Formats: sequence, structure tokens, C-alpha cells
Amino acid sequence: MTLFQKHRGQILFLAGVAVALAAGWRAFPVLRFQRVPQPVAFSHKIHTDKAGAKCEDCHSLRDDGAWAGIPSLDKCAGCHAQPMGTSVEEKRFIDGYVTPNREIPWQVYSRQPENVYFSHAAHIKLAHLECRQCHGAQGESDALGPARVDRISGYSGSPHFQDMDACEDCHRQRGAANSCLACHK
Amino acid sequence: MGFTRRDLLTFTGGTTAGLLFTPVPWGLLRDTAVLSENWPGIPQPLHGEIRTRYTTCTLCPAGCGVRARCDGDQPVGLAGVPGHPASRGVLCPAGLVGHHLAFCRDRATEPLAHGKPVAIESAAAAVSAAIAACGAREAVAILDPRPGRAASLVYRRFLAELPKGVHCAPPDSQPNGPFGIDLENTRAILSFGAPVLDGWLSPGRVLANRSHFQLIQVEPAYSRTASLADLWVPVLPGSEDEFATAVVRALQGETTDAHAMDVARTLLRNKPAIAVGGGPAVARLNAVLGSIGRPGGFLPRRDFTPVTDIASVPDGSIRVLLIEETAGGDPLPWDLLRRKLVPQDPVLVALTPWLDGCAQHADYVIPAPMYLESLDEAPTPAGSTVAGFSLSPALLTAPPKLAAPAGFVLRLAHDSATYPDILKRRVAAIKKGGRGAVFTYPDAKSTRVSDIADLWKSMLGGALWLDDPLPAGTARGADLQVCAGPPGPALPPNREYPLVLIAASAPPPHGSPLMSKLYRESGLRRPANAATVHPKTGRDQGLADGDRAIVTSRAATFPVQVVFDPAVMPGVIEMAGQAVSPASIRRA
Amino acid sequence: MAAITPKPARYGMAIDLDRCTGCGACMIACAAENNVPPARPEATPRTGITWMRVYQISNGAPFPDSRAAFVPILCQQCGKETPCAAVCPQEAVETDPATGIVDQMPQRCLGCRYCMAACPYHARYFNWWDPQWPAGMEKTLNPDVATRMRGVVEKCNFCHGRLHAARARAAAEGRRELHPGEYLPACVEACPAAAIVFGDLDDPASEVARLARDGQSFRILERLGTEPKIYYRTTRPWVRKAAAQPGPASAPGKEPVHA
Amino acid sequence: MPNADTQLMPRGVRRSTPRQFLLWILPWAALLAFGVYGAGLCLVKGLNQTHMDNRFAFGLWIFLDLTVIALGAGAFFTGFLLYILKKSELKAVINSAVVIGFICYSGAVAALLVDVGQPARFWFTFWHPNVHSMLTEVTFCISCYLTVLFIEYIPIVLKNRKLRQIPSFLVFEFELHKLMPVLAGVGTFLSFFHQGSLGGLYGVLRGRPFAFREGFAIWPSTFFLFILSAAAAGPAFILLTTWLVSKVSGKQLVRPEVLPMLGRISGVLLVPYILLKSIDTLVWIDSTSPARGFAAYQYYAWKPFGAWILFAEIVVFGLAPALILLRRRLRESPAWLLSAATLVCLGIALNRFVLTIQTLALPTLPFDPFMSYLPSWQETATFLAVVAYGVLLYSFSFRYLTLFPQEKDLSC
Repeated sequence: MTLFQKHRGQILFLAGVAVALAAGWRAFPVLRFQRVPQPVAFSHKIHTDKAGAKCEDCHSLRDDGAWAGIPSLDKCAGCHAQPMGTSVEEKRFIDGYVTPNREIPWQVYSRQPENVYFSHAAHIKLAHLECRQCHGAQGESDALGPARVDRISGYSGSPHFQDMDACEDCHRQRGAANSCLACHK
Repeated sequence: MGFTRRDLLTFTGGTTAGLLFTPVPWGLLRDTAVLSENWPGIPQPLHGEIRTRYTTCTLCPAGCGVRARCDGDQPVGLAGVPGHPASRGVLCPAGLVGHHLAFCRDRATEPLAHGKPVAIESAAAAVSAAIAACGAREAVAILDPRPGRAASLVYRRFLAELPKGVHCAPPDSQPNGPFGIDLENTRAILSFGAPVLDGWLSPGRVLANRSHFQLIQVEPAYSRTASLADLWVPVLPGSEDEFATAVVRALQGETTDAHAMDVARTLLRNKPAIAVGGGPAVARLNAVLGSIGRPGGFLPRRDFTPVTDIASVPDGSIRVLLIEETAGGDPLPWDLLRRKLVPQDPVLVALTPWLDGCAQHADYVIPAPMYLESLDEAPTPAGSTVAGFSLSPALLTAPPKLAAPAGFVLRLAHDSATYPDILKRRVAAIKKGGRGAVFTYPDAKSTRVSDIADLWKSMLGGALWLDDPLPAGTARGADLQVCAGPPGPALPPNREYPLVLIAASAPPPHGSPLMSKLYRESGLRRPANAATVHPKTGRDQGLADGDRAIVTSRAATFPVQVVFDPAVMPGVIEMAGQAVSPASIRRA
Repeated sequence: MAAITPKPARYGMAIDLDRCTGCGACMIACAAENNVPPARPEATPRTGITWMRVYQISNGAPFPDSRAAFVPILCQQCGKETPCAAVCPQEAVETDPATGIVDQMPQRCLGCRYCMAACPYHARYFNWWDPQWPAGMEKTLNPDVATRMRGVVEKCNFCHGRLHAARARAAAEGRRELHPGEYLPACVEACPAAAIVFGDLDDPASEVARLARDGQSFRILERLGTEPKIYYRTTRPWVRKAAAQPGPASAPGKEPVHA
Repeated sequence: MPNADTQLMPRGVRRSTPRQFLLWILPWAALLAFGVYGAGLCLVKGLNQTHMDNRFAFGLWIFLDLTVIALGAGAFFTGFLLYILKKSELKAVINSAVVIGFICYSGAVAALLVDVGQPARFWFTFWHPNVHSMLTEVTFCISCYLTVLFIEYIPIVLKNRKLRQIPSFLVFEFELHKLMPVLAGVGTFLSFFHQGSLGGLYGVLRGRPFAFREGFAIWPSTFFLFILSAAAAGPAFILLTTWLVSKVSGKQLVRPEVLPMLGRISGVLLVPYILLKSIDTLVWIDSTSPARGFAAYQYYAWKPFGAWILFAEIVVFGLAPALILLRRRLRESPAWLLSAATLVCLGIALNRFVLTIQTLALPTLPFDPFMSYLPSWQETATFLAVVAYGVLLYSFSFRYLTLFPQEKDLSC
């Protein structure tokens, strides 16, 4: 009691500090991002294991070196015109997208700012990077996690796609070009 | 004791201090910075697959090949087709951004009857009725901006069915009549006001040959061409024909006019030489130069069908006038057209993509597809020595309610065929004729027509058919008279109009908003309202450089911005797109 | 691993002033290629954005002896003590060692305009307005170039989007090096008179290097010592005089340069 | 209520009645509001609200910044003389000097924030600094020095009669006071630096032969000229303001010998400045400019920027006031003293004007025209807002704080 009275000031101050630290380190990183679930429950695992698909089968380079990214619906429809399994998810997917021929509004984990120029061709064909080096174990994942979108800037908050420093470090280590317009446009 | 204000302050102090050691401030700073990088409301490009597609430019008669870089199906950049025989892989500034036209304001997007939206059927019915209601002596006319197309044929057929149908074209729409210009072999060009270096024929073809011809520009205006020509002969406005005659006499060794002698000498030194532009005397001049039917001169081609010049149609004779306007063409002077119509309730039908041209006066507006919005055609490229034809496949999806002019006329004729059918027939005819070769854009190769299995398909992929040349010596000098315009009026200045108004090159009537780079965002080209005068002339009229002023001619008065240029002929006013006429200028 | 960076190039241009007819195709092609917004109604030659700008010059002789020539001015990509790069307070401007191109980063730019004051060629342009396109026209924007925002400086970067595209194509074929001519700025491609030659000034075999070396070529404001990479050529003495003489010809009382 | 008002005032000095004070404040407040509106337009709608353009990338505002910062130099230099060189007579004006310094610098920074196209990115300069840029130097020094001035301002505020009653404030103020010499030292260093960098700002523009100067190490000669000229102008400006305030308030604020002393300091510094400036100009005309292909006469071929500007800068606004201020007899007479001080301040303004505006007006391309520029009303309003802000802040400080310690003794 008297002790509290004596150090009332300091205690309150420290309490403030504690609250701030908790909010800043625990709450902020969570609140900062909005979690957007994927429209379709897709399992890379099943497709690689059961269907024996390889990354390049769906995610490929075009002839002009541009990255095709996530395949369009017809790629899925190729096999999923009719249900292949018995899962409810698949049925919902077919009824929701394949039958009405609606493109799937995938949430991109790695959405880059408009002014960023990233060449998959250079990183795959020249630097020989593995997909996982940037995309982690996405290829083996059984379910697609939600995409994290920064509430203010609207950018991807994926753990695998850190900010510019990460790119720069790697480029520095490998002695790759590091000028602004090497990666910006 | 309770929680005092001071406690609150201490606590807040603590939190503030604490926050500095968390990611909050830096995280927020970074986010705001990133936010400022893609500022809200800034349009973002599409990101589809990049494809290349080919078509042919129909904005002007040059018929340049177009290579379109498309993002998905949307063209995002236009460029020339390398090796294209008519355009040599080059586009003009307007052509480079032709894919923007579809997004311009003042577009006609639905059929209008007396300003009110109507269904295309009812518009057609009304027009048919008007045609049926024509009196015996009253004509039905179609104004065809680009004769020689398959569409023109549709018009002719339709008009032939009518008791009094006139297929007419704007003045000077068939320069050099049946002749092409053998630019590749000519060594001197004596140009009477033709904008040789500023949009004449096709820029690519002219500039590719620029290094091997002498250019003499006879023109009162200090035009682009005049300023760049090897010799500029600034004759008085309207005296071009006089000078041509003088040159003829000089060539025959009869005159002593120093300028004419000088010019004649240059022409004789650089043969073959040709004279272009201007009036009858210029035709004579070409005869004397022997430039007709000879290499390096005017060579005749097959496909020519003369069309009535609208100016030569008797005044007050047309009851129903259908005017086709192209996406890039200049609108005709309205007073000229009005004179041709019958005084009592004439019917004017505008087949046009624009609302701001003749559509303003039209009873019926039939919205035509914009450039690149529908399958179109390009006839023989301007100045080509052989007949030619190419398709202009669509790259953009057109709004629903548009109707191609030829398609509308087919509808009037109750012909079941569509415009594409007509184009198909034209291509089939070419195939049947078996003459000439086809230059295909994607591979830049020329193939004999006879060796092509599916001509229609390869034409749709972007191609230019060129006829075989006519055997030499099949041309008569007299034919060139066809194309010679009337001589300009000689203009003695008088008290009321002390100056002479002459044409300076005008901005295109419609164009991509990016054309502002040339006309407003840089001094490269003078805007439409610039009146350029010699400083002395200006000062005599009590003007200063940059003044706002009023130019008055017999025809009209215009508000202008005065520009002083010591290069301009004293006593004249140079203004965008004006006919030669006496004029005065005073400070506004 | 030096191998990862291709042999550095020093891209430059040789512009033949005797061929240029001032048609402006380069300016239009440039604006379309680089997503430069069209002018606002209030815009003037002094507030407009033209990475490539063609100036008309005159021999100064009055009627009827006047002759005109046209001088395309774009960023001269200064190679030494680059005035703009030196002054930018936050490294929004830098010279790319791999290409010699002076990069401008609008996303880093504060909009202080110090670089514009520093540039002797007036080749830098400020976004005085929010960029705006007519409704629907944003679909025609070039995907290889990011649009800029209000309040930042931009300038010619030799169509860097095209360089990216060319590199991507090469990478897809497993190449690091670009073939000569594989990468051309839009203005070079669009010029109907083929007045602009573009290439690597350090590659002795390249056309541009040859032109730069021969006697006909000069650079504008050469004596400022900033080693610009744009060479101009002409055989007309007055053009050379009017374009190459250091210091403004428009100075009052300065004799005009006659043909 | 007046008595509360009087309780806030320093003891033993008389101040105008609240009504008078209000009447004095109102017009300035109105001006400030108007200016803030203009600045707001520039921030919301963008810099198209100004008449600056791609050729006149800098305009009225940069001129304002350079000038007020030069005039604000009185703060650091007086501090330097008082705390470092122990010129204790300057105690009489140091507080006023600090306030003026604070006003000038905060005003300049405010104007700069409106001037840049992306104010939200102001911190980029600290995050990604380009160490070769003079502007980086300027930004760092000015922001630091502004902080210093702020800290120097605090004790003056805390000395306020009412605030003194809070014991902890008193202690804090006392502690701060011991810090003053240190702060003055730091401030002096920073100021010397950024005054110089501001000069360097233009001196390094090798693309602008009119402004470009050779120099020592990385610093062009303008770097040093600016330091000197600012040091000379600072005291002159304090002299002027002190006189002005005593005229407006109708009180004697400092002992009669103080102002002439300030004048003398200014004069003493002006002489070397003029000397160096003349030498620098000659070197520039003779070699620097011609070496870059520009004959110096060209610059003065355009009206209104004739050679008269050089003459005015060096003789009318430099030599003349210097001679006046160095002659004791002239210095003692208020008329001479004040006109000389005015000339000095005008000279500085002209010098900054020439460097900012004339530099940009002159074409560099052979085929480029001479450009002129008139600020838009929004620009002018923002400019006036800074002035109004200064007057207001100073008026309040003068009313409630002790800016002139001697006033008390002189008034009784």
C-alpha cells in the first residue's frame, strides 16, 4: 500500500510501457494484416501425389519469358469436368466454377506492388532457384492458407515475401544487379 | 484515492515511450510510404498474356500496316509492320495511338433521328421512305470519302438502282486520278503546296526515298515541307499556277523569270522529275517534263473509277444526302454541302463515328464503328503505282448499337449480304483474277496470289495485296488533267482586307488525347488557334507577339492567338486549315 | 559471382538532325510506351510531360531565307558527375552500372525538384497533376511500365520496360547477354526517318559507336563535362552552330547563325 | 479576464491592454488563416495550384526559405558570441534572437513541407540519405538545429511567471540553462554547416553555369559565402527587429549601446564577405563560367537581370552599409544605423533571389528561351502565412515571456 503510494508514478509509467509493448509486439502484427481465405480448398499435396503433377505442369513460363502464374480455369476443367472424387469441396468447386465456367478469384500470396518488376525467367532459368526457396513448402501443402493483406498498403504480407531488403541481400550475395530499375519499372 | 489527471499523463507517457520500442511506428510509416507509391485512384495496367496482332490503318488513305502489341485482347501499343511495301514499317503520330480513338469523347454510339435515339431498323425505314419520296429531278447522293473500296462498289450498286443516284466524293479525294507516283525512281519533286514531308502519301515511303530526290516547295506558307525543302519558292497566294506556267516556259527556254529558270535548271539536272499538287498548269508541266507513264514519274494503275466531285454537283439538286465520315478524316465545310441540298426540307444522313462533324446537321445519325472496332478495308495505298487492297481486322470490341456505313446501305438496298460478305467477295475476286502478290505482315513475305490456298485467311491475318504493274506506255498525258484542281484565285490586297489568309497545317480533327504532347505540351506544332504573321506585318497591324486577336475574312471571323515568325511571308496570315482568302486582323 | 552480371553496356544514341522532320512520332510513341498521361486542360509547354521533346530551331534568317531544323531532346543520360543523380537527397536517381542508364525512381521521389533545377537539358518533368486518362483508356496502358503518381519527377529511361522485356525473353532462352538490336527504345522504333540509332557505345562493332566516333557527331553542352550519351549529327553548318554552341543563342544582341 | 492575463506577464513590465493586443493580433491571425487556406489548396489539389513549372522548378517558397534562414542566423551567431566568445552584452537580446531563430526555421520547414510533391515521404531523406547531396546536408542540419532551437526556446517559456510556480518545471529550466552553452555550441556548428550547404545547394549545380562555382574539397565557394553573409545579416536583422518591437510596443527594451554594437558586429563581418564575394565573382567571370562555354556577359543580357544586379549586391547592399556600420559616428545615429541594417538585410534577400530565381530564369540550351515567372496567389498566401505566423508567435512571446531582460530596469 504505502509502497504503491510511494512509487505510484513509476509503477503507472511502467504499466504504460508494458501495455504498449504487449500491444505493439503481439496485437499490431496481427491487426496489421487482413486474412483473406482462398475461394477453393485446393490441395497441392493431392495433385502432386495422386495426379503426379509437377510444378511446371500448372505454373509455367511463356515463350516471351513472362510468368503465366496461376493457371486459368480450363486447366482445372481438363480433369475436373466431372467430379473425380467424392469430396464435397470438389463438388462445390465444380458447381461453382467449372460448370458456369467462372474464373476462380484466387488470392495471390505474393502480390507485388505495381512498380515491382519480377522476372521468374531470370530467377529460374539463370539463377536456377528452386520454387520452394521463395514459396516455401507451398508445393507440399495440403490446404491453402488465407492470404495476408496489409490493411493500409494493400500488399501481400506473406512470410515468404519479405520486403525489398530480402531481394537486395540475395542479389548482393550472388553479385546480381542491384540498381533500382533492375527490379522496378 | 482515485485515478488523477496526473496519473493518466504518467500512464500515457509510459505507453508512448513503450510504443517507440515496438514495430508500430516504423510499420505504420512504411505502410504510408507504400500507400503513397500507389496513390489511390491511379489507373493500373492490365496484366494478361502479351500477343502480337496485325491490321491495316484506315485513318487516312496511306493504308499503313499496323503491328499491335496486345495485353490479352486489348491493344496496348501500335507500331509499323517492317518491310510493308506501302508504309516501310512506319506509322505517323496519329497512327501510333489510333487505338485510343475508341475512348475519345464526341463518339456516336447509337442511331439518332432528329437528335433522339432510335432503333437502327426504324432509322433505316425512315431513310428508305425519304428516298422513295424523292421527286423526279431530286437526287439521292452518297458522299464517299474514300472511293475505290468495296464499300464504294456497294454505294454505286445501290445508287444505280435509283432514278437519280449520285456517287460523289469530296474535292481532291482522288489525287493524280489513275496514276501512282514512282517515288522510288524519281530524282526531283517540284511540289506546289503538297505537304511532301508532312503526311503526303505515306511518311514511311517518302522518307525512305528522301535521300535521293531534290525537293522544291512552291508555296506561300512557311510549312513544315517548305522549311525543310532543298529550295523554297514563296510565291504569292493563288499564283502557284502562274509560276508553274513560268517554269514550263523556262523549260522551253522562253522565260527570263530568275526563280523559274533556277527551278527549271534543277529539274533538268535531276531527271526523272515530277511536279505534284496545284492546278492544270502543273499537269502541263508534267507533260513537258515527260514524267507521265515513265519510271520515276506518274505510272497508271488498273483500279481507277472516276467519281463525281461534290463541288461539281449542281447546287440545290440533292434531296437525300448520305455522308460517310471516316474516323480520321477531316469534316467537309458545311456551307459547301448545304448549297448542294434542295432548299426545302432535305434529308441528311450521317454515317459517322463522330457526333461533332456533319452529324451536328444530320437528320439521321448512323453510328459507324471506330477505327479498329470492326472488320474494315484499306483500298489502294495513296500514291501506289499498282492497285492494292488490304483488310483491317478489328482489334477492339465495338459497342453494341453501331452499324458499318456500307452495311447500312446494304440494309437500305434490302440486300441480305453483310459488309464482311462484300469484303469476302472482293478478296475472292482478287483470288480469281490471280494477278499480283500478297505481302503477309507476320512473316513479312510476299507470295504470288496464285500460290495462296486461303487468301481470305491470310488477309485476315494482316496482309497487303498488290497488283502487277501495267505494261509501260499505257498512259496519256491528258489523263492527268483529271486530278488537277482548279487554279487558286489571285488576290490583290484591298483596303478592307489588307492581308491574305492562307492555310497552315491543322491538327487532326480527332485524335488520341496524347496528341496534346505535340500541340499543347510542347512548342513542336502550332495549335489550331494560332495565327502566324511576319513580325513587321504584325506590328503594322498594331499587334504584339502572343496577343489575342480577331481574324476576319469574307467567310468568317475567328478568335486567334498571334504568333510572330520572321520566316513567314510578309502580308499573309498563316492559320490552320483555312482556304486562301483576303482577310484582316485586329487586337481582340 | 561476377558471372551472374552480364557484360556491362553503355547505351547511347546518335540522332541525325538532317533526317528529322519534326513529325513528333517519337514523342507520341514515347508517351504511349511509358504511360505518360495526356495533358490536363490547364497544361502548357512548361507544365506538360514529354520525356522526348522535339525543339524547332531556325537559322535566324528572315523571310524568304529561313530554314528550320528539329532537335529531339531527351534525357542525355550523363555519364560523369551526373547533375541530377548527384543532387537527389534520397537516392531516387542513380546511374545503373550495367547499362549506363540514369534511373529515376518515382516511388522514392520526394518531389523536391532539385534534380530539375540541376538538369541543364530540362529533360526532367514533374507531375503537377494527378495522372488521368479518359474513361476506359487505362486499358491501353503498357503493362511493362508502372504509372506514376502526382508530385514526383519522371524522365526518359531509354524505355526500361522494353529492356526488362528483352531480358526476360533472353532469360527464357537461358541467355544473360542481349543480342544487339534486341532492345530498342520506342522513339527509335517509331522514327519514320530512321534518324535515331541506338546501341551500346562500348561495343566497337555497334553502329552507334561508329557514328559517335566519326567527325559529324557532337553533343549538346559538351563543355559542362557531364559526358552525355546522346550524340547529334548534321552536315549543315548552321544547324551544328545553333545546336552545339554553348550558351543561349536567343540572348539579345547575339547575331543569328545564317546558313 | 484581464487579471489572469496580467498574471501571465513578466513582473515589472507593462503590456498593452487585452483589447489593444487583440486588435493587434486579429489582422495577423486573419492573414495566417488565409495563408493556411492557400497552402491547404496546394497540399490537397497538388502543386498545380502554384505557378511553378518544369523550368521554374523552384519559386517564391525556396527564395523565402533561403532568406528567412539567412536572417534567422542571428540566433546562432548571437548565441555563439554570447556563450562561446563570452560577449555578455548580448544577453540583452539573446532571448529575442532565439525566438526569431525558432520562428524563421520552423516557418521555413513548414513552407518546405508544402513545397515538396509528396510530403508524406519527408522521412525518406533520413531513411535513404544520399550523402553526396547538399540537400541531404541541409535537411539533416536544419531539422537538428530546429530541435536545438526548440530546446533553447523551452527555458524562455518556462521562465514565464505562471509556469515557474510548478517546482519541477523550475528545476527542469535550471538544468536546461546549464546546458545552454553546449546547445549554443552544437547550434553554431549545425548552423555554420547548413547555412553553408544552402549556398552549396546552388554552387554545385554544374548544369547551371550561372550558379556553379569551384570550391574547396566538396564545398563550392558559395558554401563559405553563405556562412559569412548569414552571420553578417543575422545581427543586423536582430537589430532591426529589436528596434521595430520597441517602436511598436513604445518601450525601451535594451540599453542604447546594444544596437550599435550589433551593427558593428554586422559591419565587421560584412567587410570580409564583400571582399570574398568580389573575388569569387571575378574568378567566376574569368574562368569558372567560360570554362563551361558560357561567357558571363550572356547572363546579364536579359532584362530585368542586367549587370546592375551585381553592382547592387556588392556595392549598394554590401560596401555601403559596411562602411556606415564601421564608422562609430554614423553607427551612433539611429537613422544611419537602421538604414544600414536594412540595406544589409535587403542585400541578403537580393543575393538569395539572384541565386534561386535568376539561375532558373536563364536558359542553358542554345535554342531555349528566357523564362519568367510570377507566383500564384496560393504561393503568395503561403508566403504571407509564414510571415503572419512569425509575427503572432513573436507577439505572444513578447507579451508573456521575458525576451529583453533589460526592459524591466529600463522601464522603472
